[in-house]
Amino acid sequence: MSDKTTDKTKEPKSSITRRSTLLGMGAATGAGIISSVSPGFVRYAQAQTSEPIKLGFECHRTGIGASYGRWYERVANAAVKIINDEGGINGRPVQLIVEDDGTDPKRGAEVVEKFATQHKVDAVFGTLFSHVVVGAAPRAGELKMPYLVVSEGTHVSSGSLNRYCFQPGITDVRSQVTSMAPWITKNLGKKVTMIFPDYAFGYDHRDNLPPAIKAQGGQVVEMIAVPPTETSFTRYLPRIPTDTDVLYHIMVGPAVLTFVTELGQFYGSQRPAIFGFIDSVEAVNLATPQLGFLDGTYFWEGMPRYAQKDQSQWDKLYRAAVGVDDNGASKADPKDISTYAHMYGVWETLFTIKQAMQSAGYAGPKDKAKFIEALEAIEKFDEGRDHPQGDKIFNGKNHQAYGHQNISKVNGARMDVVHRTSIEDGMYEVKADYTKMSL
Amino acid sequence: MTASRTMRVIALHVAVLAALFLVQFVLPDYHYLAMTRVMVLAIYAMGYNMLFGYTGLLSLGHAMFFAAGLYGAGMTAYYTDLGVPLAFLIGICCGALLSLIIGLVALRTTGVAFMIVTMMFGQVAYLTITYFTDYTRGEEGLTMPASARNFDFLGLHVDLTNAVLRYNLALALLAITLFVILILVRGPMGRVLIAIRENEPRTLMLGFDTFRTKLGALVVSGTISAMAGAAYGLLFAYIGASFASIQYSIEALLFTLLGGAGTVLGPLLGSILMFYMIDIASEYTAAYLLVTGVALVLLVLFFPKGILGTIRERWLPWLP
Amino acid sequence: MAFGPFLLLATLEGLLQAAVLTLTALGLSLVFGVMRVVNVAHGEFYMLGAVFAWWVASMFGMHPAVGFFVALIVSPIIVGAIAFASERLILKRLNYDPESTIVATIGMLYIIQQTTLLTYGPDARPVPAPFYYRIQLPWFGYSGYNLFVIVAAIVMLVAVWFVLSRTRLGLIMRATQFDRETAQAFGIPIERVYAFVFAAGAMLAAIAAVLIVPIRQAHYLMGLDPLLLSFIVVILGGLGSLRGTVVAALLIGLSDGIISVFFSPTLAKMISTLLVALVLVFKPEGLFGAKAR
Amino acid sequence: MLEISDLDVYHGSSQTLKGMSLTLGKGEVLCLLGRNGAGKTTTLRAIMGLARAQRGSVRLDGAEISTLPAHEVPRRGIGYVPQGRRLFSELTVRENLEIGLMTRRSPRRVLDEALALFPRLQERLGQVSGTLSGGEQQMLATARALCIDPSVILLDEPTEGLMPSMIATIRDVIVTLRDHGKAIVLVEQRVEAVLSVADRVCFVENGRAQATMPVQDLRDDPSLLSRYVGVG
Amino acid sequence: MASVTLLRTKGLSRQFGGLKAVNDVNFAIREGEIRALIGPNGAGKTTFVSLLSGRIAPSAGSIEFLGNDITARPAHKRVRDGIAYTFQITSIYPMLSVFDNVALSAQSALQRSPGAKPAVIAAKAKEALEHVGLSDRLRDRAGTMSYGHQRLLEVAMGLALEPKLLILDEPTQGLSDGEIENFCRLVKEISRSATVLLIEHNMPVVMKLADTITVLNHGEILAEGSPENIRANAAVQAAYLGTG
Repeated sequence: MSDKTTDKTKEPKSSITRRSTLLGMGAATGAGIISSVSPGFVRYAQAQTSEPIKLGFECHRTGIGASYGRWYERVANAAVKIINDEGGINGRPVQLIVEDDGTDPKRGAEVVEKFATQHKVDAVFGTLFSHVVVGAAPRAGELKMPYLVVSEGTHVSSGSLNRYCFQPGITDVRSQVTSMAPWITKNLGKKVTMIFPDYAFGYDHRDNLPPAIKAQGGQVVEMIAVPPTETSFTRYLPRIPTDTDVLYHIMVGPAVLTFVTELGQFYGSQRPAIFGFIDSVEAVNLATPQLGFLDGTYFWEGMPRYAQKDQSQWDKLYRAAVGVDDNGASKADPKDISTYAHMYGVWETLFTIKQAMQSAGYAGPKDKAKFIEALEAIEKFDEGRDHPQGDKIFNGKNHQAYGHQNISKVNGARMDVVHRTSIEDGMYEVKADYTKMSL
Repeated sequence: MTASRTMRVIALHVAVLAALFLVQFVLPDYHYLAMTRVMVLAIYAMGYNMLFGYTGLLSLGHAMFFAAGLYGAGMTAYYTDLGVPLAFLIGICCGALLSLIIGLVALRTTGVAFMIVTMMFGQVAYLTITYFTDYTRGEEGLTMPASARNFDFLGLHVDLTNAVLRYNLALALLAITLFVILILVRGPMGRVLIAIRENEPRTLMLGFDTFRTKLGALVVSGTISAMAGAAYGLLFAYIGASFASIQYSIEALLFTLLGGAGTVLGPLLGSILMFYMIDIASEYTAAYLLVTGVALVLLVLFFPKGILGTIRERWLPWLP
Repeated sequence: MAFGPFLLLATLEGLLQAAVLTLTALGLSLVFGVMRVVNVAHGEFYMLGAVFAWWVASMFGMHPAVGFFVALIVSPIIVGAIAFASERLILKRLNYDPESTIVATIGMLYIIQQTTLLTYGPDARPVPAPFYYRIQLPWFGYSGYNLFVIVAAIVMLVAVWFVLSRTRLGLIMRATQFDRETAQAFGIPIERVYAFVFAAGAMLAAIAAVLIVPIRQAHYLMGLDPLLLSFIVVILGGLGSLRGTVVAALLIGLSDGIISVFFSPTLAKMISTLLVALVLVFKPEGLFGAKAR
Repeated sequence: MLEISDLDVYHGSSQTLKGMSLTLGKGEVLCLLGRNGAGKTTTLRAIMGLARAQRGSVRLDGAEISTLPAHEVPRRGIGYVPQGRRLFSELTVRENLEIGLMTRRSPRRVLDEALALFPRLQERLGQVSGTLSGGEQQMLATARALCIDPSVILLDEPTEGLMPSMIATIRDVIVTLRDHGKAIVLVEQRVEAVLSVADRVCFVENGRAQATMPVQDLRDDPSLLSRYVGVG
Repeated sequence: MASVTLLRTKGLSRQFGGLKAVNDVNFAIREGEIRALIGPNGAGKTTFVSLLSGRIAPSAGSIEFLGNDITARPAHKRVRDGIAYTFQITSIYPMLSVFDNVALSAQSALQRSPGAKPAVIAAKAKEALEHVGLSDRLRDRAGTMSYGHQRLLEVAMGLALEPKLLILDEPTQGLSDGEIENFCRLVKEISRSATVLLIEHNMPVVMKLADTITVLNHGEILAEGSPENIRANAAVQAAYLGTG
């Protein structure tokens, strides 16, 4: 062993770029040395085996994304259970490793590093909040770690990330907005005021809604940006022009309920038509008394929270698997409302990983390139157990999936889908092409 | 006597640096990366220690200097073609300038007022970053473009995505910082800084311009912290507003307190220990910041001098 | 919206903000005034007040009003007890050294916040208002409960003023504030006074939180904002001055609502924080406080 | 009734009392003389428990009081008029007095008695004490100490910075208190004031009692003054 | 002795609120003398020397040092000019070694000639410590020494500044008789190289050391003269001893 060690001390001096060849040896002997000296480090030093496929789940367990994180984790566990019950991926069981990123971009980047270098996972998935995605994605690219986000953000589809980043489980905001704008202008009105969070996630709406509305002959008359840390919103409401036909709102974080409540108090029954992204009340019980005013307003939903009359068998199956009742609440606690409209993305992402790994014959990290190429080769997803939200088109160039969107109306304390867009409604010209980047 | 002391001090620090150099050949991947990060954070804490440990000024807004370097360097690399080395320099200059301005104002206060004033300035800096979201992308932050990851410098091709290079760059910066601080604190300036910490009115009446000395200490401290920030942004390719938050200022305080305020190596030791404490804690609980809180309270109650401070007091009086 | 109604709305919002802020800042100011301790964990006591309010309210399933009013009593008492214990265990041992106590209270901030995260969880949870009544004005609607909060805060304020200026307890606190040692020489057990004051300061924050939690929600990170705002108010008003605190809270509450409509709220916060820092540097006794003794 | 023996007090690393010993009889006026920094004020503070004794004892009527928490000492009946008066200057005259009354839950008559000694305070009960004149402040500080109905009173430089007429008033008060049977420890710089009221004088030097003698001895031989205080 | 005026004040006054702590003082001190400043408590002695050393700013009047107006000069520059001040209450660096305490002074003195070697500083510091008889305690932590030694250290710090004017504020306070003896010899020795302004309560010390005595009362100069004159002055007796 001492021979090897001297070897290694020489090599990096002459050529630091040769590190990669040293890595295996270095890690192995290094681990040996350390674990023999200090038992505390043993768990870091587990040698790579060919046993399970490890998937790193970057989870918003704490911070402002926590309520999403909790449900995303639940969905991920349910999906992994099914995959493992059915024999895993390529005959290997899937092991889920969860790390909390605190909904913080800095920590997010560190978590990706930890997955890549300590847990040595095969892929990372699950990030929702855009700023965390943007913080973590570059590290994923540099570490050559497949990074599959469930975020709706346009950062993947616009081509601003890198070849290792995918969003196969949920449609991006640009497509969502584009597909719904015609319905909004036709059914609710042409003068739109938007209220959105003043950071990444809101910008996707800010940048994409006005052109989409304009294309339908409508107009965005006022754009009200609210800082993400805001806890009270009444003071923003007077800025809504009185001639507004449609109020378009999108809010995230712990203050969502306050926002909706204050909106209700402000307007009472005399209000413009209101169209919101479900994010504004995601994980919030619609039966909360202050939300009565939402009755008759409309929401975008990725997947309808309340089981619909024409509920598909796949929705039924999926609900049962993640333990959610027909009202979108936890079966164990009817007050615990899920993030139903978004969290299916985690489910579909996991089954996409399975599909791509199987078609790539993935056997270990050395097959990462094949895995990426297999992902890029996917063209569509059929509705089914693996994709309960509906069928989707996948664009291998910008790594983005495009699916159907639901527009639901609040009726009493539930929501009913009144319109389901077609996939074509949400298509736009894709300029990004990650496949040109090297692997 | 003094000469042998000097030799001992130099030997110790060279040994520490040599150890850091050598561990890179045995560190597992994750810890290799983690240590790279920790070394940069240690530079930040060492800068903080100049002010807190040696001069006795407790700042609660030091993240603004780190952020000045981070954004000064990061935004330059992101928006201009000036190149990474120049961006790094600009980052450091931003920190120096900011610390000079803050110092001229904040040093008019002392004690608790200084702590609150620096905290408020730190908060202003944080809000400024989020206010200019169009340029900084606020909380979301910016990711360095490929052009800032690869560059040619003095005829050498530098690839910042290379982990080995990054580790050794961080180590080199750490070494430079270590020796700059060592020279400063063991020299005449260090003696005056400590004198200010121990008894400021007396130091003034010994004929030292304490305001200017404190200002000097703050600028050195801010500049070193800014250098850490600039290095962080360029090495890890991401800049974001959370680096300017109060919590980040407190981390510097925590690293320094743990390792030993007023010791050259204390912040390094504190950074390493704290990083791993939080890292290990985060595997067991989402509330890993609990470690931070408990550490702060225990330190201030039972070990106000920190690890190296206690060692110096009990066993090694020559420790700088 | 026309300027008049808009001003009315901004004023109402400003009063609500000022009401809650006054109570919270008063707690901070009291602790600083009597003990000379800058309590950085003050915002966490506020947060705890809200969390315990949720806890109490969710135990009393019947009418929301029952849960709310029980919470209004129980939550501050629990928070006060926690503050009392932490004063005995931590601050007293530090002998109230100003700098050490700041570091210690930063530690307490994390301990309280993270313990809440572990036990209560990361979600924001609503507490039902004791009553729901919407006042429809010609231009906009306003929550009757918000007005109740303003009134309740004024009642609390009067109560605090009464205790401080008209009771033996208040006399003891003021005597301790002015001259700790002479107070001791007249039989005032200052250690007990300190523990009591620290608990009372935390309780004021908790009461403010219970009042606001039906409007906002209980969340483990909700303490930072009130902490910073309270700092601003206490510094502007003059450290340890009751009257100054009220005036500054009104000023901040009202101006924040109005300014942030004309400018970006972030800019408003930036400017106000900067101004306050400068006040502390150039006029350390505060804008409304008396000259430091 | 008050017995101090062999008291050591440190201030930081320097020792301010080095084996201080004193006795005070019932109804006696003992005056401490000595230059600045000799340890007179520290002696009073040590009696009050405000300065902690590392060694030695303070007994009141035979009971050890140096180990009590500071706030318990006044409750045993020791009234303190600190140097510089140390009024609660933003509180009113009445409130200052009430704090005195609170200490031992003294009956109302104690307040009436104290005010009878200082009729001028009676007129100014509602005034903020910081706005009183120097003499009135001294009266208030004394009255406040009397409000705890003490058996022993410690007076630290009560005439410092006062005009002559006021000094006379204070002296009269001290005489009255003595006549009421209160034991008094008086720290004074003005020898003339001392000579007329004290029973005994004690020269304090370097943290200990250098010499104690009946006041008559000092009257008879003024040169003792220069010998012990080192003036002239 | 040369009668060059080292320091002179004209109409020097300082008010705190309504209190005139120092009122219209015209004062001069010659080079090489030992001057004592006495007066009852609250006479304004410490305020007066604080004005001289620049720790507080005057409300009116001017201060001249070696012919230059230094009224507006900050305290630390006056120290460099040669006005050294030792504190009434011992003010050393208790956590630092005895050597470091004095080395700081020496370093300050050498600021006038920048680029001084550490060795020069060390030599000067040791010399000053030798002067006061503490050279065997270099490595001791200053705070652990007896009070008397701390006062000596304080003087050594003053000496190492190589002052032209050394202001000693109640230097013998808290010293034992033996220590006072020793101290008097030290001051005599110092006066060969520097002018000494001494605030002192201990009259035997004053009488023994001072060339001239200035008596301050209610912020004003009450009398000035030789020890013999002052001893005989009735006004001084009245003010100081309260026997008037």
